[in-house]
Amino acid sequence: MKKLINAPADVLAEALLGVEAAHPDLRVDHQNRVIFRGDAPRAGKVGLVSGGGSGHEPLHGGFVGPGMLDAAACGEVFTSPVPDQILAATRGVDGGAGVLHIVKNYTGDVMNFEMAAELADTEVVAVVTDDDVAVQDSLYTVGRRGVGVTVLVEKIAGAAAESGRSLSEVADVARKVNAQGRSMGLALTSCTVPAAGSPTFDLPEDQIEVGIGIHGEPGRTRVPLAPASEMAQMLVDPILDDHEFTGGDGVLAFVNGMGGSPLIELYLMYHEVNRLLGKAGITVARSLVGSYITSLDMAGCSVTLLKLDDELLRLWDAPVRTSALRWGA
Amino acid sequence: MKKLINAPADVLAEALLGVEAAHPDLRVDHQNRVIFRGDAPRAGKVGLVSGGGSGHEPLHGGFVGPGMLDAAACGEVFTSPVPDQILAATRGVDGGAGVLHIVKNYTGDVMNFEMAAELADTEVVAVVTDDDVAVQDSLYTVGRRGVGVTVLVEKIAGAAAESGRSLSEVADVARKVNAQGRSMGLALTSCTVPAAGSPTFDLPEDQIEVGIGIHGEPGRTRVPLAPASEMAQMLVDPILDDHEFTGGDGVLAFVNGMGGSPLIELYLMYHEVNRLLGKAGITVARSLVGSYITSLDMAGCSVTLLKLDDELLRLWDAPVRTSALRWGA
Amino acid sequence: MSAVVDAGAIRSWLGLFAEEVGSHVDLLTQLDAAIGDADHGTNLDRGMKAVSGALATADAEPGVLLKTTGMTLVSTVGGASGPLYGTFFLRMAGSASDADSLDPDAFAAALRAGLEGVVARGRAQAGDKTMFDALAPACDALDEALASGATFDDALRAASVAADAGRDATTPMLARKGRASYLGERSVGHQDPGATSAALLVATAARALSTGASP
Amino acid sequence: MSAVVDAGAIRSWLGLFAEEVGSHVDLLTQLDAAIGDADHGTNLDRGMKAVSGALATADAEPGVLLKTTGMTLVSTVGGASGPLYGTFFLRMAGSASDADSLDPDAFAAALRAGLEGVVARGRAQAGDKTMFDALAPACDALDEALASGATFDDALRAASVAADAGRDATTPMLARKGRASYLGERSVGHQDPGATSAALLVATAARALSTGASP
Ligand SMILES: Nc1ncnc2c1ncn2[C@@H]1O[C@H](COP(=O)(O)OP(=O)(O)O)[C@@H](O)[C@H]1O
Ligand SMILES: Nc1ncnc2c1ncn2[C@@H]1O[C@H](COP(=O)(O)OP(=O)(O)O)[C@@H](O)[C@H]1O
Ligand SMILES: [Mg+2]
Ligand SMILES: [Mg+2]
Ligand SMILES: [Mg+2]
Ligand SMILES: [Mg+2]
Repeated sequence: MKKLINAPADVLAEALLGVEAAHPDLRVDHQNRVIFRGDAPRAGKVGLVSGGGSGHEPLHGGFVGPGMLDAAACGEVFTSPVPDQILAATRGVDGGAGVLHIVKNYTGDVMNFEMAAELADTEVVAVVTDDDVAVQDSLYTVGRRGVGVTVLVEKIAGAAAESGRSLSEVADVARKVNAQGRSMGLALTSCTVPAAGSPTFDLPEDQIEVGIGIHGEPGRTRVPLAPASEMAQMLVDPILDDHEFTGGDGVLAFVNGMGGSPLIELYLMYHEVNRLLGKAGITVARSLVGSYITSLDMAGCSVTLLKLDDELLRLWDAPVRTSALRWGA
Repeated sequence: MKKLINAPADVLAEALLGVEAAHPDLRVDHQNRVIFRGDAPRAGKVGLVSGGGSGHEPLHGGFVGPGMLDAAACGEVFTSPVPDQILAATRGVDGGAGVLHIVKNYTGDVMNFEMAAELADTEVVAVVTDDDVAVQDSLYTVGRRGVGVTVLVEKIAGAAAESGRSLSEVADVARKVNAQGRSMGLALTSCTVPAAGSPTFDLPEDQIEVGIGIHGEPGRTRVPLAPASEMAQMLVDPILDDHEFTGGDGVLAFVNGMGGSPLIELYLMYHEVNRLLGKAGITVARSLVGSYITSLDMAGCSVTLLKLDDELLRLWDAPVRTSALRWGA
Repeated sequence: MSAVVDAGAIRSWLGLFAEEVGSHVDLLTQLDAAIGDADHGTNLDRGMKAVSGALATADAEPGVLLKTTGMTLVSTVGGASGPLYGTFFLRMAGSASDADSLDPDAFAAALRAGLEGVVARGRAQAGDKTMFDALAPACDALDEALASGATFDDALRAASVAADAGRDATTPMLARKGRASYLGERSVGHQDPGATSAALLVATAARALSTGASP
Repeated sequence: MSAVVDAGAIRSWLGLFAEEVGSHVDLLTQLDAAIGDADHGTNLDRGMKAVSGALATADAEPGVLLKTTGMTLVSTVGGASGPLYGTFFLRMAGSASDADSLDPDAFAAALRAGLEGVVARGRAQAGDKTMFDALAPACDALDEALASGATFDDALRAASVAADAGRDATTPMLARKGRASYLGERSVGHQDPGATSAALLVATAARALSTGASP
């Protein structure tokens, strides 16, 4: 394992020291491993808390700031935070208007956020993201994973909260984004969890994993490596099969890198995705290209589509000022 | 070789289609492979052109926009652009106030930019960046490579040009940034040039290359893999040995990822670097952490320090609106 | 010697479990790498090390030790197994209440309460390929053995055998809960990491709580 | 048959060079991977393929063909070798002027002019571990052989032998120009990619331009 780290057990704590040093406008609670907006809590504003295992950076800590999250609870690598952390985050952002929990749909995340919400002394509403079409959704399963759409929920709900909407209104917007968004990812390589020390799975030079999540878990199927045009199709087709994206105010198309794929490849993939959407009669109104929700050093990418309407467009365009997403401010 | 690409020869052309599709405020000249600000040329404003081989994204195309570059000429992967491209970029940004070429110090880049300047029908001044302390500078060599400081030169000279300064003033600021900046990098892995198909060098699991550039070239020395704290020292020490960074208005500390290293590791490295600077009595006034000047999928990082003064601070903080660096706009 | 589970017994059980988790970190993590996210061993080890630390200072009856264990796991493990094992011990603590010691039936009832806590939290059913599939057969075997008049030692051994069998039975299962469920058919053929740690929990109970009396 | 280099000879030289570069892409790129950035083969191959295309339509005297070659290389290769090889051919073109054909001395003079262009552009000196170290000995050998009355064929062969020797001599050199210079001591022990392609250029000249007359 080759990483820019000291002891594997210290990765998170030391990275948080770096976050604190690099971003004077953030406040880091090292005890609880929570990244706060420097001015949290904001009186009268709905507080936005997200969190999850680490290793997905910039998610979530890179999205803390005006117009997006008020706090991010950082679990160990790929391990959801414990209730204490989430509770500390919740208390720290409580400005009297209630707190929204944005939770990715994983058993661990859901349970730990639930326990924290039970312990919180403020009104908490949780919105669970579950946009990954690689996972079959049924009564008997835990449902879909929350992946790329989480970034969009955090941005859009963040804008809604910043504009003074109530907790139930912000939660409604967050749920709408999740309902209108779908994602699908693939991996060219596995990733190496620092504490594990070797790649989570082995992938031969000529194979890729399709339908992966963001925890280095193997995907749904293993197929031969293919040209980008075909890989784009493997991602776009199941999304379009699952949800209607034509009409309305177009879509936001988000090509996300898994951490180890260079930007030039992501732009190339964006071109392929954009081409496929054009063919399918879908209008791309907004785009996002980059590594925003990652799996450590995994090479690969995911595609997220979000169907836009006037409200979502306005909230997406609203100013945001975080270390990883910033405009208009 | 596992990449999100089609034919290796088409990587750049297809990525540029993606850049164009993703960024409506940019204009892409596909014939010449130049990325322009959508509103170039700006009458009366000094035009800023940079460029170089591709594979360093977001450098340079990700830095085109208000407050930074007016155009970026994109060569093949790791191959400097040809004079035709640089000339097209120069003509396209010529608003009557002359054009600044920001050139990284590589034989190929310098020669191609020189040839383009000879052919240009406008006043061109070239500033060559050469901040890499890994390379010995002497009368008999080609001098140091231009690496991380290039990002800072583009931002700061971009702000100077945006504020209406003259060509010679903008060039002076660019030279000052280069003179006050130093960099050093290391690689945990090599990178794979698409057309070559296999890693440029082999690096055993327990070795790193210290003193690398940004073209996947081997470094000055190969040493055993070490903890982040020691790797930070390998980068910071030679920089501090080379230049005085104490006093004044502090420094800008820039920890840059080489493309394949996850953000969590870069923040961890930033913590280590920040700690070493503190020990050395150096005040960090500004910071930048992320993958901004990369070597395709190489894992590793570089450190750049820039000694600040009041003017550089103001220009660094000035609004910038590019796909990769954005604030205040 | 009469079969009671007192504070000392609980301590040695949890100490032994912490040890076993510590010496199986890699196994648990490798199993999780195959169908999950390669952290179950590290997660549980971090938690049980914290439990050992917390119990070192706690001088109290079984219920308090179990509650401390549950709260410490909830606060240090994270992921799915943190709330699940945490709730398991918190419910055991509730069942044990403030008794100075538990007789075999009381211990079996506490274990059953823990299992019900796991179900309440995670809603797993038999055959979902989770820790439930090791814990539930263990509870059943313990109850049955005690009901049929077996000694506590024998009953614990039966529980441990059942937990191991339940753990082994997870291999051919298709996961329907937890992270492994995302793999669908590809989860078949791999032993569940949580069932593996749960079998260790029952095995260490059998070792730590047995009275040592010959059958 | 008298030894003159006409348009047809220039065409077959450049055609042969394009072919040889094409069949040595991997070698050139691998050499560049060792002490550079793994693109010299791809760069030059892209350029010479473009030259072949450009010359297919250009119907003209040697000077024009050489100028087209130089401009095409400048416009398609990039990197260090683009301007260098480009300048080489542009200067050759200048020396050839509008002659219909070049006699051996005129050809040698054109080659020398090309070499001087490389130096003007890149300021390399002997021993810097660059293409200069193959081209300069070739020019010297050609001049000497012609001066001592050798046939053009023999003189070209001598030039090629000298270029090969010059190329081989780059291996122990410590690079002082180009990308390899960044490696310092570590550049020692590797053959220079540019000297390797330059030796191909001279070798193909020997093959394409020789009159075929027995010595
Ligand atoms: N809903 C559930 N009910 C019972 N056990 C579960 C449930 N979900 C997951 N598990 C257990 O948790 C184990 C994984 O724990 P761990 O790896 O620590 O957490 P995570 O899956 O969050 O990484 C699984 O092997 C399984 O036995
Ligand atoms: N200043 C120079 N003068 C002569 N030849 C040079 C000079 N710099 C580099 N070269 C030649 O160029 C070759 C590298 O070419 P290439 O790989 O195509 O360009 P780059 O180094 O820009 O990637 C070197 O092997 C060397 O022979
Ligand atoms: Mg986990
Ligand atoms: Mg090159
Ligand atoms: Mg796990
Ligand atoms: Mg090269």
